[in-house]
Amino acid sequence: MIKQRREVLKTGGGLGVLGLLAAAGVIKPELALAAWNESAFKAGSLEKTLAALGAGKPANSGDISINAPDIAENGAVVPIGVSTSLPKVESIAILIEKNPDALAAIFKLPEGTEANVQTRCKMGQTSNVYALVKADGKFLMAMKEVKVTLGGCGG
Amino acid sequence: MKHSVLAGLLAWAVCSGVQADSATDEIARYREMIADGNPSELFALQGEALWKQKRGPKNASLEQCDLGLGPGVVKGASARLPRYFKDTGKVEDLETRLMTCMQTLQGIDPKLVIDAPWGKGEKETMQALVAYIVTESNGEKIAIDMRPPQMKKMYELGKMAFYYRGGPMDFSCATCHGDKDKRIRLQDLPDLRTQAGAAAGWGTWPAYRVSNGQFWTMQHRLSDCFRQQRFPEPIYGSDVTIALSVYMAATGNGGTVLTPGIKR
Amino acid sequence: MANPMKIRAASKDGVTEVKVLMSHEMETGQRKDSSGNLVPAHFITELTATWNGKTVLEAQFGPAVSKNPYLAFKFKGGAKGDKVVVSWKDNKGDSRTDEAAIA
Amino acid sequence: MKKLLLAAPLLWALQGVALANDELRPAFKAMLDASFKTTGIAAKYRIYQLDFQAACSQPKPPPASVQKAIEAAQMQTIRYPADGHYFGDWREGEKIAISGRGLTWTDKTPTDNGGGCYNCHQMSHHEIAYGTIGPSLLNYGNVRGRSEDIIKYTWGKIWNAKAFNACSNMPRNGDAEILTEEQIRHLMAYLFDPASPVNKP
Repeated sequence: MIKQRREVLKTGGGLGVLGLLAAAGVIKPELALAAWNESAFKAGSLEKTLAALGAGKPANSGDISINAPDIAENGAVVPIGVSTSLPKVESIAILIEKNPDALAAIFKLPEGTEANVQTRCKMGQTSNVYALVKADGKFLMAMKEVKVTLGGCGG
Repeated sequence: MKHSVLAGLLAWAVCSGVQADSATDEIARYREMIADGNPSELFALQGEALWKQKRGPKNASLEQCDLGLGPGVVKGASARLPRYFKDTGKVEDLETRLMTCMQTLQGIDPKLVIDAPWGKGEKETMQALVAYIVTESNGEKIAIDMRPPQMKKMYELGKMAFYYRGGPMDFSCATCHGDKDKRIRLQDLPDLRTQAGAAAGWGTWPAYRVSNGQFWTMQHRLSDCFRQQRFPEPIYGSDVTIALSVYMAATGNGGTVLTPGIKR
Repeated sequence: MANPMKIRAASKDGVTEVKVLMSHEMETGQRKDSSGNLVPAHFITELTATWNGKTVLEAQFGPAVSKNPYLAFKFKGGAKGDKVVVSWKDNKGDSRTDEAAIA
Repeated sequence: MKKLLLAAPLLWALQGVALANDELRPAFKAMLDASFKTTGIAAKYRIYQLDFQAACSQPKPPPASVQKAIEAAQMQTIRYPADGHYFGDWREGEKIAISGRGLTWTDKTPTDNGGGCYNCHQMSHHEIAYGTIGPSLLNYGNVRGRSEDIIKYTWGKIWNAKAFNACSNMPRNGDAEILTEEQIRHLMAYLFDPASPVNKP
């Protein structure tokens, strides 16, 4: 199923026109964000997702913090919070490297909304979690590993 | 040589000890992080609407249901259940009492609840009602009235069931819940023989389970214990489930009700 | 029809904190049911939150957001009694809007 | 003398428990009969006890003499590998140790039950999600050595733990047909193989 979709992705079929344009860098990702960003949510790997978001290879930033546990008791619900002291934050995205599709959620923050969001995500296995922040037109990133453990009894 | 082996052993013993502790601490942190924003609230919201909604052949609401503190009193009711009810002549837990009310007030056949799969049909109704009612006892003390002889008998039967070993794995409830400071995988096991342990166990169920996104009533919790114990399936609301509930709740008497809980 | 959300909004020192719980399966489309058939994907894709009509958050979710999603965020402003409205829609076109007064 | 004085009330207490239980026993049996049903492979007869299960169903373990008799009887059930091969593949053993599945009413007919070892035991240097109901088995082969005696003992313990401790919490993996001989060989390799993560950090 996933493999099949990846094949489709390679050949370029199955992507919305908007997504294609965004992936090709023809239009700004912000425009694609107006509707559900299918190309980014279905991009697969971390690298491809970053490309689909128009983020390229973002630099690491010590000003972004990821509030997540080192160990999650269950991968079905992993609390993940992202906050940053960077000025002019436009958006925050949460990416989980080892999930079939890395992108979990994107938040667009209007002026006046604090750069501090929390949600809960599914993680299939122990993985690096990335917070991608767009601030003042620039993409920056932070990373944290979250271990996922198996539960008691039959699991 | 011998010394180095011993030193090595000590080193791993210390290391693994530290590792286990930090893992336990991190799990505690995880639980703290998910405690705020318990999706049980979503079920409670539905339950409150269902409590007030006219349903069943008699087209009546449950607002006149007597959960033990008089008709319509929900606040604090589940902290005092199970209890002996004179009108039915039975010891009932929250769910069997609700079945009684659904039958008498609304005309809903208990079989519709008993036979429904978990989370479906009238069991879905039940789980929402339970979420609502147990939320209304949050912060109260567990206060089981053990004066009626029927309660004393149920307690003794529950205690016998607690220690009863059987099935292909020879397990009893006590196999996992009959010793202090044990855990299964990374989950702490409450020692249900003690007041503190029983209060911690009984007082935090029913709960939302993050592993499957379901709200589990106490009947569901007990049924799954028996499943993992490799026992046959207990019938919904059957006496063995009531007896075990009385044993646990009475042992935990005086502890704080923290329902609805949120669990792995 | 989708079940209601639980929204809490509280203002303190000129900042309003909003916490939202949504009732949704958030099915990934990769899980098999007991008879081995793939359960079709069903998840919230977009969410908008407004305060007195002004957008305070826009979010897009993938299926990796947990079942019965939780969301918390903060914005500057907001007085007791002001209305916070949250709307979501999912990939099947279902939607839900609920509101809460700031406490 | 002191011992006798102490023993007397203890005996009464025990009798008291036994009495209360005996009076309630018919009611208890009726309750179990009315409370359980067959679902899937978990047939209702599973609520009926074997003798040793009954003897180990009290808050306190039975007297030493009873325990000794149980252990002797259970020892007779242990089947050692006919071909003398005690070890399989530790990689397979790890999978069995991790899996806690099998024999519940939601499981199908068993051929690949889990051993559920991690529910109760620490084993590998790398798995942090282990239970503590049983003792840690970390470094098992290194610590216990690999003599014939310890190999046979370990096989027997996995096959039927009740042969060594009448009221042990550990299931009778071989005797109750939870695991196959082949699976037990894999678990043995997991415990003893120097390359297994149980022994190799």
